[in-house]
Amino acid sequence: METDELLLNMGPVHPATHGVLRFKLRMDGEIIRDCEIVMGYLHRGTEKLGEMKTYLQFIPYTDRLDYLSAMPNNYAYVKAVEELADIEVPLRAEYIRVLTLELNRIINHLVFMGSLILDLGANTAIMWGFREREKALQLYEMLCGARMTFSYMRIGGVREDLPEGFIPKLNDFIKDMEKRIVDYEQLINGNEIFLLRMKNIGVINADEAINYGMTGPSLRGSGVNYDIRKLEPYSIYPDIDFKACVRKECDSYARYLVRMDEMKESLHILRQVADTMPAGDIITTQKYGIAPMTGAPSAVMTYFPRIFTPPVGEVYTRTEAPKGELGFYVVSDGTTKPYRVKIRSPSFCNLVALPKMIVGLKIPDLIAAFGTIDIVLGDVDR
Amino acid sequence: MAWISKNWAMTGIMKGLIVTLKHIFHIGNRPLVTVQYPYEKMKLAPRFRGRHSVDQDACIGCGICEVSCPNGTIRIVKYNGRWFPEFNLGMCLFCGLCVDACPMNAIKMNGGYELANYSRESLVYGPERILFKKEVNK
Amino acid sequence: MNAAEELKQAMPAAVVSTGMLIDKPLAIIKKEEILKAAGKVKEMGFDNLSVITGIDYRDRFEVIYNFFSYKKKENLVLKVVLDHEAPSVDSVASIWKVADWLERETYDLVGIKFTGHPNLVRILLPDGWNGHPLRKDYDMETEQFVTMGEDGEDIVSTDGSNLLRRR
Amino acid sequence: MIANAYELVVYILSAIGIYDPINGFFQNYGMEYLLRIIIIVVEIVVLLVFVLLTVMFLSWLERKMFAWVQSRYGPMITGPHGLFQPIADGIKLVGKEDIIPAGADRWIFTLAPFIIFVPALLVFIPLPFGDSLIISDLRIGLLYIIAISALSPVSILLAGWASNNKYSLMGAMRAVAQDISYTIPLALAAIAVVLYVGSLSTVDIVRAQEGTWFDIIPRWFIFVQPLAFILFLIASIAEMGRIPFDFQESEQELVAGFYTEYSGMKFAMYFLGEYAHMFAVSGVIVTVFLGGWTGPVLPFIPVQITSLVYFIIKTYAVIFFAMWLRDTVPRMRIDQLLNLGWKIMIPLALLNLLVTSFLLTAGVV
Repeated sequence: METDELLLNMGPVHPATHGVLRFKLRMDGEIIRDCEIVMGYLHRGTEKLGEMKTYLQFIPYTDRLDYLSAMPNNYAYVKAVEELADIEVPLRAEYIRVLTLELNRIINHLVFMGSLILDLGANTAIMWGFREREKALQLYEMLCGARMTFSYMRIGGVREDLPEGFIPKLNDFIKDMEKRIVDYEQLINGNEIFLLRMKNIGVINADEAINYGMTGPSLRGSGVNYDIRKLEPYSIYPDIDFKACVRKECDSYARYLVRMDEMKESLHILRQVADTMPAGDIITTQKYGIAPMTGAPSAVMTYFPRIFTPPVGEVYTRTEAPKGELGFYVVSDGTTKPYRVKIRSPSFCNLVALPKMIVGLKIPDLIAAFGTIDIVLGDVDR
Repeated sequence: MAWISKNWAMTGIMKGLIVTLKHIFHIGNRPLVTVQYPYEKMKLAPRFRGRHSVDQDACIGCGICEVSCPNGTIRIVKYNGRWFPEFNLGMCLFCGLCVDACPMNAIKMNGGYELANYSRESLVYGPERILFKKEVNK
Repeated sequence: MNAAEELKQAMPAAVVSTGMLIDKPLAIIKKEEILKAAGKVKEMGFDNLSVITGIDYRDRFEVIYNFFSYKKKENLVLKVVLDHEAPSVDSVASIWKVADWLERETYDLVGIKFTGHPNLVRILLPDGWNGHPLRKDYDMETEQFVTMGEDGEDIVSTDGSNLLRRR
Repeated sequence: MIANAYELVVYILSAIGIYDPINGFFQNYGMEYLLRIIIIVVEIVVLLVFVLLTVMFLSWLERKMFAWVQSRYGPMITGPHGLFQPIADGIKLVGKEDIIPAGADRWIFTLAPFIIFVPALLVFIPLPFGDSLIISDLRIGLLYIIAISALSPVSILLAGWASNNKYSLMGAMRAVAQDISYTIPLALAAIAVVLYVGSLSTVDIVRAQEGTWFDIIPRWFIFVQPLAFILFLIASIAEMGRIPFDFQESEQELVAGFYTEYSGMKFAMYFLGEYAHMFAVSGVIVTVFLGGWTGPVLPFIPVQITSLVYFIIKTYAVIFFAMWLRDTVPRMRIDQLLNLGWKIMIPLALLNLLVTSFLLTAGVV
């Protein structure tokens, strides 16, 4: 009997593609023979915008890259500029930064968990994830006034100091979250159907994963003991006790478990940071005339010079964003605007490995493997 | 048989069923958390970055906010013989850079978040809609 | 001795000069030798190609490769300088799979040709887009309209005539 | 002895003394069959109204339970606790534009949603809602139920084929594969009970479950045939097409499966059909394994009313379980589902059948 390959177009509008991504699948019945990824539907030219805006004005645009974890994006960009201009950041500002970064890691992984389980067909976990996320977002709302697009980091520090009653509320959140993680694990981890769907699906071994440019939790799920926070410690991470969560199984389930472990690890970091929060400035006073505006009637205490010109040079910094290695390559030509901003987004590079993972599997496996890579289309298309 | 016992012991599903049952009957601090939005609203944090408002007495119309805005949201217009900013909220990123940049601390962002409207023109908030007068403590 | 100098010792013909990029060793490579140098870099243990950046300096193009080694925990930056007229450089996609997409992206946005790349087509922008946006001489004034054709291909026009308009 | 609902109506009419005059009136014109037809039509209308109300209530209950599990309120605005939400939804769906895709086979596309409602309703005919509350006590009732519920994939296949959409077709093919693999264990599990009872009639099956052991344990077949019950339950949930076995829709993979292209009233028909089928299948589970209408007999209340209440309580318990399961587990993969059906459930059902028939022949039970 003569058979024909089925060309199936998954996306750009499809419930499981987390946005506007398109898979061109060549299928043999339900088995995927070849997968081509078409993207760019959300391309907004962020890198070109970076050349048009001043260093400070670009911060709100970094929020819109990976809109689920805006704070690490803010931080990665700000860190690149600080390294370029050699700015010292006060200790309290670094503590607040790490606090917000780790809180954002929890938020990101909650959404990851929810959307992964939703993609597998169980509808409960996503609402539980969003329930806890809402509490974290309220913390952010208290801190910086926005719930998703924070633009809270400033070059040399942070925008505002911790509000009154923030630390007790954070402690409540940590306590609550610990109980909820137990709920998630009871619902998901041992569930036989979940294991059937996740184990030995989307296997990629360590060497291949590195070669395909995977980073972050997806790579740690393949057994590479690596974490930029450990390897190239930045901010106050050297002083904090935490471990990189690694799993050796290389499959979708391992990638899921790594993220669940990371949530617990982030809670651990949050507790340490909240306990040892030092007093001091929240934005640097040393260079470029950056000074806190004393006696200002407004709650907004920071003041940044309108003309900020870092020296000529170029820098590449990498940070450990929730989705993987987030790097900013910033080139300065000595004017108020960056000459070139290159964003190395984790989602884009993790997605390279997807066709390798799923060839020979079925559509449901594509969705399971795709869910565990954890991408955001704003980050892929930039 | 080993495969069956390994994969179909159903213990994991039982655990999940118990957790969901606890949620159905709200056992052990698992309350309903959503609010009936249009009828019931959540309390906003005091720092919430919503619609702008400009202190009528403090604003000097210097235009620094216009320069600092990354998206070209702000335009300085003449109103009642003085210069005030006009916000095109359709383009606003709600980043708060104008608030930071204002030398007189005249711009505030708080409150209003229900900004949906039927036309793009009505999203342009001129001085007549954003000015407020600060109450002076006697 | 850092990795860049090691590379210079191993391949003196390929490396033009070495230096530092803030805290990362930097080696400027001759454009013809990049594939060989990349192979050597891979042998030296730099298994992760972090990012490929293309920069338009108006008189020249630079392509910058950031490497990281999971074994030695070291960074290395390679830089290739290309002339502005017809920028092209050998592809390293045969060594690092991730370079496939990174080079496509650089081609798409900066317009640098990677010879030997298996599938060098636009990745973020639609096929048929005019110009490469991250070049400094990119025409920012002309608006380009994209619609989807009968078979799902992208149709780009500058006058918007292919847009579906209802009267 | 009242056998079915028709006789029950006749009995009630006679008891209040109006049956004979009416019957005489029709006999004068030589049309006694007309009265029979009228009574049956009334029965069917009552059944239809009951099913529609049940479907509405079920869709409300499903949403409510879903919401409670997820720490939400669910529908709250229309009516007390959103009880009239299904009516609002129905009005909305009827008011929507009815879209027929350009490449679709118009006739089949229009016909398919109506076909799905037919088997879901036909299943109710031999389903005993209570003592003598049955439309018709067929002697092959159980076989009839299994045969009729196997018709629903025909409609799904028609819908999937006529939509001229790859996702719809894949959903339809999955539904057919699933139904074929799961009707067999369903039937085999039911045959074990039939062997035990010696009759295919649903009423006989329920009657065989009356009484108790040691005055405490009801003589339900779930205790006699636990393995058959589990197989029947899993196969029924697969037949209902609900999570973890909802491959015909599988929203995250196939967008909406076979009804991707449907909108408006036709979509609502699938919705109604799904819930009616769910109620019917739960009723069958209750009838075959959970003792049907049987329960403690209360004084002063007619047995018809108590039995109806018992039946509905038990059916809702099964539906509750199905909804509860839906809130908890993810979807399986289609090949895993077929593996489960062919490699585990059918051999187990055959084994169960073998042991049962051996025990029955040996006279142990």
